[in-house]
Amino acid sequence: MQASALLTGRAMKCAVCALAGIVLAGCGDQSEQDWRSASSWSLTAVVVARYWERGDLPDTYARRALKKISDELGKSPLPEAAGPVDELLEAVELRDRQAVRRLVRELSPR
Amino acid sequence: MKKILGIALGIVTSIGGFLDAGSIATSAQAGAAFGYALLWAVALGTICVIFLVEMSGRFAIASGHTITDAIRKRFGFAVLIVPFGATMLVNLLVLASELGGVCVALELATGIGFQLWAIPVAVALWLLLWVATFDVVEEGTALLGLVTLCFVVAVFTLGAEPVPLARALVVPSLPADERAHYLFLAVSIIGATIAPYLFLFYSSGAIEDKWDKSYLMPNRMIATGGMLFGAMISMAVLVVAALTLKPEGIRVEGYEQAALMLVPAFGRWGFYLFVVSLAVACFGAALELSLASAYAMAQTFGWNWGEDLKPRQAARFGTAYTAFIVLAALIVLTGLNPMKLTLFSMAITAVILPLTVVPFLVLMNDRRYMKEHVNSRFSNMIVALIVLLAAVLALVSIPLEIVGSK
Amino acid sequence: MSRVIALERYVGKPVRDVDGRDLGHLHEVRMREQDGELVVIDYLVGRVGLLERFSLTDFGREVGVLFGLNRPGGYVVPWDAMVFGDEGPRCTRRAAELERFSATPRAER
Amino acid sequence: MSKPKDIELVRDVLDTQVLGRKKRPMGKVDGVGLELRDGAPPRVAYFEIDGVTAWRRLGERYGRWAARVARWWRHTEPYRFGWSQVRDLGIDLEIDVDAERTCALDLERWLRERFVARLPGGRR
Repeated sequence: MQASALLTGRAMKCAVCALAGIVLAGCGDQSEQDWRSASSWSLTAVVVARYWERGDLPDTYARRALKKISDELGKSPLPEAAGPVDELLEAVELRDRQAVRRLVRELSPR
Repeated sequence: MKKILGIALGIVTSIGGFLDAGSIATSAQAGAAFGYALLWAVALGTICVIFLVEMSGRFAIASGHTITDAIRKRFGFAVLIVPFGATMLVNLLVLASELGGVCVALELATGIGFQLWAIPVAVALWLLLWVATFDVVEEGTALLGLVTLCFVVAVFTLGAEPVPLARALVVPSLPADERAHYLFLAVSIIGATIAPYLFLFYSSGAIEDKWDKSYLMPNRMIATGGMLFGAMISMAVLVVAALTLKPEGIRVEGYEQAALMLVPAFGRWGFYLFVVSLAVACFGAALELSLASAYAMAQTFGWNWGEDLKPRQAARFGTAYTAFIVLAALIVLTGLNPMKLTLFSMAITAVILPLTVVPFLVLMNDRRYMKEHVNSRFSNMIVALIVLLAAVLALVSIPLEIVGSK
Repeated sequence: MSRVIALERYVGKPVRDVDGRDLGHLHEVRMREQDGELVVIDYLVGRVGLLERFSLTDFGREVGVLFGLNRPGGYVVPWDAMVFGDEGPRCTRRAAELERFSATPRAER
Repeated sequence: MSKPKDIELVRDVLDTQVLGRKKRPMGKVDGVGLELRDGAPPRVAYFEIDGVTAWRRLGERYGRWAARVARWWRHTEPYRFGWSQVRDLGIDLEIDVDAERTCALDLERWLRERFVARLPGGRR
């Protein structure tokens, strides 16, 4: 369980970095907006989780926000990015602060 | 003494009209995407709206007419119907945005989807207009609106550096990247700042309160002070978003993301402060907007109007805002993304601005209405330039934004 | 013999003279009270429609210049020289016989 | 109270707010009936308050639509008044008439009975 979480966490970290890289490099014109938006939603998930873990956000909001982000990412050019968000969502639903803290640490881009 | 109280009240009430879904959404997006860079747009819009609000008060004082009334008399029904129709359409979209803002705030607080709130919020809004008197409505929302000052407090808590802030306020800049989106946001900000309902509403209020010549000076102070006060808050929203959301790489596409912006400043309180600010500002704006639209209808067709009249005494007036609220609630029920709806409504506002502002400017220079109180050439130029600039930019950037977001 | 017309439908409509020359648009009807009745004196027909309605004050003229409308002026058509038919108002005299006016900003009334 | 002797009809009267007794708003001057006479200058036969007349100024088609809509509240004829009823002409035009008794308020009365009175607080 822990190992798999770690694994997908790493996958997401890579995804986020890749996204940011692609956005910075400024790839295809039409999809640029979509990439930007996807990267922004992924980063939002990390921030929501971080604030929630500190106790700064109510549970209902954190759950709904993560759910929405997961949906948004599912529609994005990188649907894989939704996976780690679902994981965060699961941890928030279980109110497992430690798991959230760990995931956030792994996901935070440098 | 009474007048000083009136001025203070005028300044406070103008926040109700100034900070609304439009300002919050556009400022939050601009700050998150471009940092301080778009502060000049808020400044430009504010200068223009100060002039316009002062003019509409002066017009009411000098001529005894409301603006809609005078446009019809001066230019005729066939000419009035164009700006009237356009303003009504935009007012409806903006009212839907404001209702949407209240509903989203409730969703953020309770976790119940915003569409489910559309009907309860619309009923609450309608009931207030239906049974309460104008003073209660105006002063109540104004006092509650003071909660939005938390954004200003946050700017200080977060320690914004004043020099780059001041520079962005005065010097417009064009980013290397995403120019189309930047222009679209600039236009939306100007549209959110110069809302036509704001000065139409203001002139109706001046007529209802029977302002005479002795109000020329207080009018100037209320217009300047009130609009600056409101501008300060929407600038604060932009700065806070630039300080807290931009470094995280968050671009605001939904209110869920904007809701995070006060957390770094106030912790757990930050979230609730945002939610309450959003709800109060949008609800206040929705009240004013429903009234302003009903005023415009009554003044176009010559009906009885006035918030202090009981619905029985002004049945057409009451029916007008009722219908308006129902239509706006239906738009919210369709489930359109409230933030997208808000942004587009604001950009369209910028497009139609010249339709109301140009005839109004002509009136402001007509000695038969204004006597010795006609506009100076300087204020004509300022307002005409800003409004035309905004409209042209809007016409260019709206199609680009639509293409870009597809 | 008399008939009643809906005047508002003729306001802003183009007016031609007896030779079919375009005089401009009907934009004002000047009246005077006589024995408790309101009676027409003459009609103002302008080259630029809406001229009277967009009172040409300083700013109005500035806008006019910008849009190339700055040719204020028109004709004064006496009450007995205007016919209101189905196809619009028509002047029964030649343009050259009509008095001209220029729409300079009038003094306050 | 003042009634000017010289009037520019379009500028001073058309589209002006009409008030009845006690300054009760009745509508706008939407139309003017002009009586053309043989051998005498035309005179004002009546001023008219009627939404249908106003819409007709945009075109015949709009007038027909407006007339169809107005039939819902059984409004069939315009309210007309003469120059002799005018008591004051300035920013507004005041006439010596009890507004409530005229057909200018057909829609107002219809909405009051059919709509406002049936809602909570509408009877006060």
